[in-house]
Amino acid sequence: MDLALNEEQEIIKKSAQNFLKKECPSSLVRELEEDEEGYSPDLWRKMAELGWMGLILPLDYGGSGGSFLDLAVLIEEMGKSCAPSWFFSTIVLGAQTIMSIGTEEQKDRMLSAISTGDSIGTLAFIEPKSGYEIANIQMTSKSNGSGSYLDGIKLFVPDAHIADWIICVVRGKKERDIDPDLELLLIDKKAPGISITPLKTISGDKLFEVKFDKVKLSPDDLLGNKEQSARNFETILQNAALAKCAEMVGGAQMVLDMSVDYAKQRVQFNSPIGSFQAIQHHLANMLIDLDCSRYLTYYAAWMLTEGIPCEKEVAMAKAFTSDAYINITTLGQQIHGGTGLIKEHDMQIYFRRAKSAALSLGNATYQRKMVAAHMGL
Amino acid sequence: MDLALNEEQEIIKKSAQNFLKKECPSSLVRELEEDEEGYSPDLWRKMAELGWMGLILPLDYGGSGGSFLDLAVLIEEMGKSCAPSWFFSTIVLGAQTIMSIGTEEQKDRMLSAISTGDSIGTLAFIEPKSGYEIANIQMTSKSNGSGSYLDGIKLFVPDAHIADWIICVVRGKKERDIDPDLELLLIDKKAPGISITPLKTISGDKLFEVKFDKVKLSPDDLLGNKEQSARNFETILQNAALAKCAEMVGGAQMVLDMSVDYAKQRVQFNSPIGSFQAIQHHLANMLIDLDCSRYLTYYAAWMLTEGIPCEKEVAMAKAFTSDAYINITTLGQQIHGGTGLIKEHDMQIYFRRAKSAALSLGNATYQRKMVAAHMGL
Amino acid sequence: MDFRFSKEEESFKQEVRDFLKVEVTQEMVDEVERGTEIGIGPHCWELMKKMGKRRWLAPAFPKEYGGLGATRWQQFIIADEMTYHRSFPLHLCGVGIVGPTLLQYGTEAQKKEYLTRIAGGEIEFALGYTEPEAGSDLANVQVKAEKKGDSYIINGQKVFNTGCHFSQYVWLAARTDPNVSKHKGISLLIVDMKTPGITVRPLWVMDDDRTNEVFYDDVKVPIENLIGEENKGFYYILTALAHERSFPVGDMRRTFEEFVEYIKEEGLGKDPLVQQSVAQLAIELQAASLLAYRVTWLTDKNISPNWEAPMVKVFLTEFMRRFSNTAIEIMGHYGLLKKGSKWVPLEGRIERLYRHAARRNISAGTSEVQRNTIARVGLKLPRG
Amino acid sequence: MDFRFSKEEESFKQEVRDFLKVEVTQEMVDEVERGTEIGIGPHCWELMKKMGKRRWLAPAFPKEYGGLGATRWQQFIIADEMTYHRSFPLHLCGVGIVGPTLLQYGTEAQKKEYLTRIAGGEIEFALGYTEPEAGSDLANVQVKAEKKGDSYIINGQKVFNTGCHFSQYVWLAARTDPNVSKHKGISLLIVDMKTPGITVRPLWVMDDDRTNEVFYDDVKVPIENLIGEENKGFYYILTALAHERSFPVGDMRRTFEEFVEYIKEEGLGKDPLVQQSVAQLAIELQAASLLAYRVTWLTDKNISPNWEAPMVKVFLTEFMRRFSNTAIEIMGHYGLLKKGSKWVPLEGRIERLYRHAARRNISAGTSEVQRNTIARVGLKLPRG
Repeated sequence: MDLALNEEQEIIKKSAQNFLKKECPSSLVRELEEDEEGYSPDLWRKMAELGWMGLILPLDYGGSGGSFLDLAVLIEEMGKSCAPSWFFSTIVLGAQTIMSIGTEEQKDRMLSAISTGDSIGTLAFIEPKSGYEIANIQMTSKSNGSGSYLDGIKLFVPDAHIADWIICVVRGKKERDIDPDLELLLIDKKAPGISITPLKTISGDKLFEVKFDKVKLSPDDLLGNKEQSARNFETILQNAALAKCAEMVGGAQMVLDMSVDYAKQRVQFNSPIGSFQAIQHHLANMLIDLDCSRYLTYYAAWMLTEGIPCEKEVAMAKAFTSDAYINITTLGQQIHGGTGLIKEHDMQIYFRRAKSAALSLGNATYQRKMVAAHMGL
Repeated sequence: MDLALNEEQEIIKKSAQNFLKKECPSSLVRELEEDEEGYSPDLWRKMAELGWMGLILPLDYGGSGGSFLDLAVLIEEMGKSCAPSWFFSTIVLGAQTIMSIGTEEQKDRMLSAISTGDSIGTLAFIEPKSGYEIANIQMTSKSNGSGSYLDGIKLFVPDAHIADWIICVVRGKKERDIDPDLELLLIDKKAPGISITPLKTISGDKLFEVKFDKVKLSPDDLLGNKEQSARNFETILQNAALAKCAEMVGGAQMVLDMSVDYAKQRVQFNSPIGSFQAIQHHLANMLIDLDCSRYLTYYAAWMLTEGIPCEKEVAMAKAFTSDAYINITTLGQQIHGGTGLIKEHDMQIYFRRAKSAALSLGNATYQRKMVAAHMGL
Repeated sequence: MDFRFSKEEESFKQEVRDFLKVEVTQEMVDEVERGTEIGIGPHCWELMKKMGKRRWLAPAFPKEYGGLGATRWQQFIIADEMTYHRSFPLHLCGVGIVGPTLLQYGTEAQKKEYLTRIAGGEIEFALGYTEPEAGSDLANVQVKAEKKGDSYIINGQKVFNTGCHFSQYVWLAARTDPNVSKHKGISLLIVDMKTPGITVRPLWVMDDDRTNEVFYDDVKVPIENLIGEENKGFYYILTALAHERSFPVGDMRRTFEEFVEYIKEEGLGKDPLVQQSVAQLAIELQAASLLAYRVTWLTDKNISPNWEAPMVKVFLTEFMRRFSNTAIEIMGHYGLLKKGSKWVPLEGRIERLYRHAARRNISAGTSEVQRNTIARVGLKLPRG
Repeated sequence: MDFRFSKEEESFKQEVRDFLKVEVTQEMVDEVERGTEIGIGPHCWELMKKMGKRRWLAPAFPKEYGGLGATRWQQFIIADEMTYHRSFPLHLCGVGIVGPTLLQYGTEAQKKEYLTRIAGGEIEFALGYTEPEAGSDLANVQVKAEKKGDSYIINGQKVFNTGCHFSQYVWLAARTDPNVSKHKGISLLIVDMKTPGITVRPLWVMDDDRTNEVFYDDVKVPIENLIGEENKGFYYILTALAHERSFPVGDMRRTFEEFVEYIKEEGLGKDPLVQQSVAQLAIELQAASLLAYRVTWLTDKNISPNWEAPMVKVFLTEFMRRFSNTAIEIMGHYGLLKKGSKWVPLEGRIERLYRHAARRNISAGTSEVQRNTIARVGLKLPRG
């Protein structure tokens, strides 16, 4: 057994750390959050130049064929510095889906442009009445005299404003004996009939309502062949949930580091507050929560990398880490006292984002249901 | 508003305290627990002489017509000293049921003897497959040529070994449009066909399997008239759950008192451990849990006394107090360290009994379901 | 034991409710819900004046100073109803802290000058206690007040002095004697916010509220603005804290009711997991109410709730945290939406509560400090 | 990163498993599950000897002393499989503490006298640290060892010295110098339990285990039984603690598996509330395993897991508490039944665990002490 990162992963980690420290300071995070657009083409281009977009893309498409563990290491660092979500939308939600179920033609068409940073995309999935249950997806393509079209609303679509394309998950037409019967459509964001409305969230994430108003579909829009798309989509979402765990572990690590520093420096009643047992126990609890989250996440990421079935382990990681990140940021906030509540301070950024991340891609309750199902309950 | 006990209640409290301190020291509690029989006729007689059996019985039957609040005050004191469960079985489960649904004839026959301490009884309700759900009761009286009889097993029946009579809850014969359709039978424990087997439990409570083997029934055995029995039984159980809350509040108070004393006396690292913040915060959390339990319990007991419908409030009290008592005894044990683990110490008696009390008469999960139902969820 | 309000109290409650039904408008609620972003806005000043007329603003003040000489239960009823109707932005420092302290220690002139105006809803005070190095350790005040002639000259920096951008006065703790132990050299002063030399810099809080850094640069305060005796300020502060201990749960009750309605409408209440969580919250809210009753009951009997009030503080603010955390999980992604966003449920109140609760567990004494007090005062445990 | 055992380790694991399948009988498990009530009973002594023959009892000892010179992973595998098969009653003090300390600080004569017998399953040591006034504050040892001629004379009282009723020797911490600071005057001695003047009085624990009070009345111990240098005992104790840090989770894994089977059989697993609780426990158990792997991984790399091991200790023992608490709620009244009772499920293991877990959160360092260590060592926070 070996619980350490390998050499390449250490390099990814180090270089991401250095890059983000310089190019993505918290001042930029704050600025992007407050800006409605919230997009820095410059930062995006630099990330692409470092090869981040291509990290897990196959060599054939200009990628470097990295593993899921490599990706997790990079995303953990992004989580540490609250890097913007474009990478997650385009790569974790978008490119992974295309890699997993796209046809050769679609991969050819999409992946090279993604790996150079020239193409940005996202995934649209949740509907007004669906919650996070795939089975509740109602939107479906319709036909009239002049062909197929799409009508309806998708919610909480990340980064739709800068996306060039949107993978839209719709219900199939019950032609097949698959439950749930899903189709994934790869739609050009410029297609007539698409309109987006920004949603304001606790985390400052750029989430959107995407409205499809008689958006014409061509047969090419169907991502992959039908059999694959339905079977793989749940796995794609769970992989994304695991990537979210890595992001949360990074954020939690940063919160713990900040809190320890603060507890050592802040003096009240003539002692650093870090010498008070209540604060020490808060910090010990944070470290326990963090380490459990980290190893549950690494373990599942390693299994995924090795091709070992790990649906249960991914669900375990996401359930635990979601709760842990809430606990860690809550205690971090408590330790920082008034100082950490002020918008000028970084602590509150993590506090708000934790709630959003914990809920994203299946909250703890949802994931525990998954675990129970995999246990045969 | 007035949150204090009234004068009579203060007297009940004080006299119970004095009596139990003298007559029911923890040495006796321990002795009765370890003894298979676990019964002290002497203690029972003295309790009767003090008028405890008759406290809530009507004046007509030699009782003193006290309120549920009066009863709660007495039971809280009994909880403090871990007094044996006979009182609870005979009065809270037995006499209350008879008072609530018995016919005049049955009241005449039973209550006076109960109030003088000359009659001991219990209630049999749970079955092997029923859990704590009334709706799952399967046992029912059957008929053959020579009349009705009862066959089957009841479990977790308290104090069946010393009971003169058992109120046995069975399913009715669907003659009526009531759900669940229940009949309560008042059965002489000496009736041929009844056999009992002791069960060993965490708390040392005297619980039994009671087996009914073709036990003959006469029409007189039916407690009350049928309409009443079904309607009132759920309420009777919930009232008993509230009495259990009072018992838990008493126990929790004692655990807190013991823990505070110990924390002040026990010196480690040259300081009383009660000066360490971790211990202080444990104790503060215990006090918060205790006070919430106490006022939720008093509030519901007051409503019951005033005749204000309080099904929801009783369920609230039992749900909260059950969890709180577990938390309080867990922390109490932790504060006492190794000392409190030893059988010679009283701490561990409360720890074991808390788990049993929390589960009795509807655990926290069950009661929260009740609360939700009363909220219209 | 009796958990009922008396007939008189019930009818007083109805009177307050009827008043609020008429007076509380949507605009006022909007203003209130922006919290200390604006503090007391125009609609609130108007309501305060109307309440002042009815002597409900500072009901505990004696009648001669615009109060009602009200009982603790009447005060509780007003506060509870006001918060339930979302008609109050914050705790009023003039009513809750300045008034009682002046009544006990103020000069006749001070009482005349301030009390009636406070009770009439004309003026408000900001609390001027906290400093960068004096948070939980309140006695560590560094801001100096040097006596020169008939003035004190104030210099130094305060932080998290929330009311300073909308109050007419600040109730300032300043060090008047640097040569004694730190609890013994602090004095309380009333400072007019218009005095030259005061700079107020906004600090924006995570929950979109505003607080302030306040810089004092040779600020001249007349010596008649000293409260009570010089160097006894810390003692007065502690005494005032004992006055400031009513914890109405009206606002949480209201928000919880609305949340329960929401989950019923959305059909979420059938889920057994939701039922468990929501029932647990209902129980805790009930417990918080009962603990709050106890505090009022004790103060009504002239018993100082020295540890019972901290218990309400910590239990209620931690309830806020659990409530908002659980409610957002139940509402799913919608729960993350902020007020003003398309698709936002319940006007974003619960989303905001999640951010606000973090603050409430810190301000006015952290949960850790409250637990210390419960342990040391309530259980008489020794100091470390 | 690689979470797999190597091929060699896998086959070693299989070997251990095959051995246990043959050797572990129901009688042995019954004996083991009576815990320290009997300690090492006849079946256990037999198994220990058989393991000793295979050099698996003290696998870390060098080959010359009956060990295997095994890797940390091999040691982990043995411990994990043994506990999974319920074939071990307790942590062996001879193997875990005495052996490593003697190897590092013992004289040649001591090594020869004890190590091979320990590794062969012939003798066991009881830990003799705790005293009435020395619990968490271990350095506060009062039992005296006075040097007289070629002996130490021991006087005083120990408590919670669990192994003393079934071990041949006690590994005693005693004060040899009362005139220096308390950490600096303690020595470690090997005391033969047969020495005159030792009185062992049983203390029965809530979980039906046994521990002891031990009274030393002019007990004469040869000076050659001193470990290392006089007055360095506290230092050796701390070093030995660092050896004693393998946390197999095999027993919890086994009991949890059986519990999950039970709820499936009883049809309880369809309840969404049960699903949530049981899934959460499964996740925590997984986390505990991973934290335990980390400790082994670190020690395998010769890194002392100074705070990582305390983390496993506190997480695992608190898991025991949550597991037994939740499982009993799920099992309902049946969960309250004790082993031997009619109707008892799972042989009462979970009921006993509820009582046992309380102890496990206290013995070998309370959860509070573990958190102190995590904070002070792991996060380098200052002492209070």
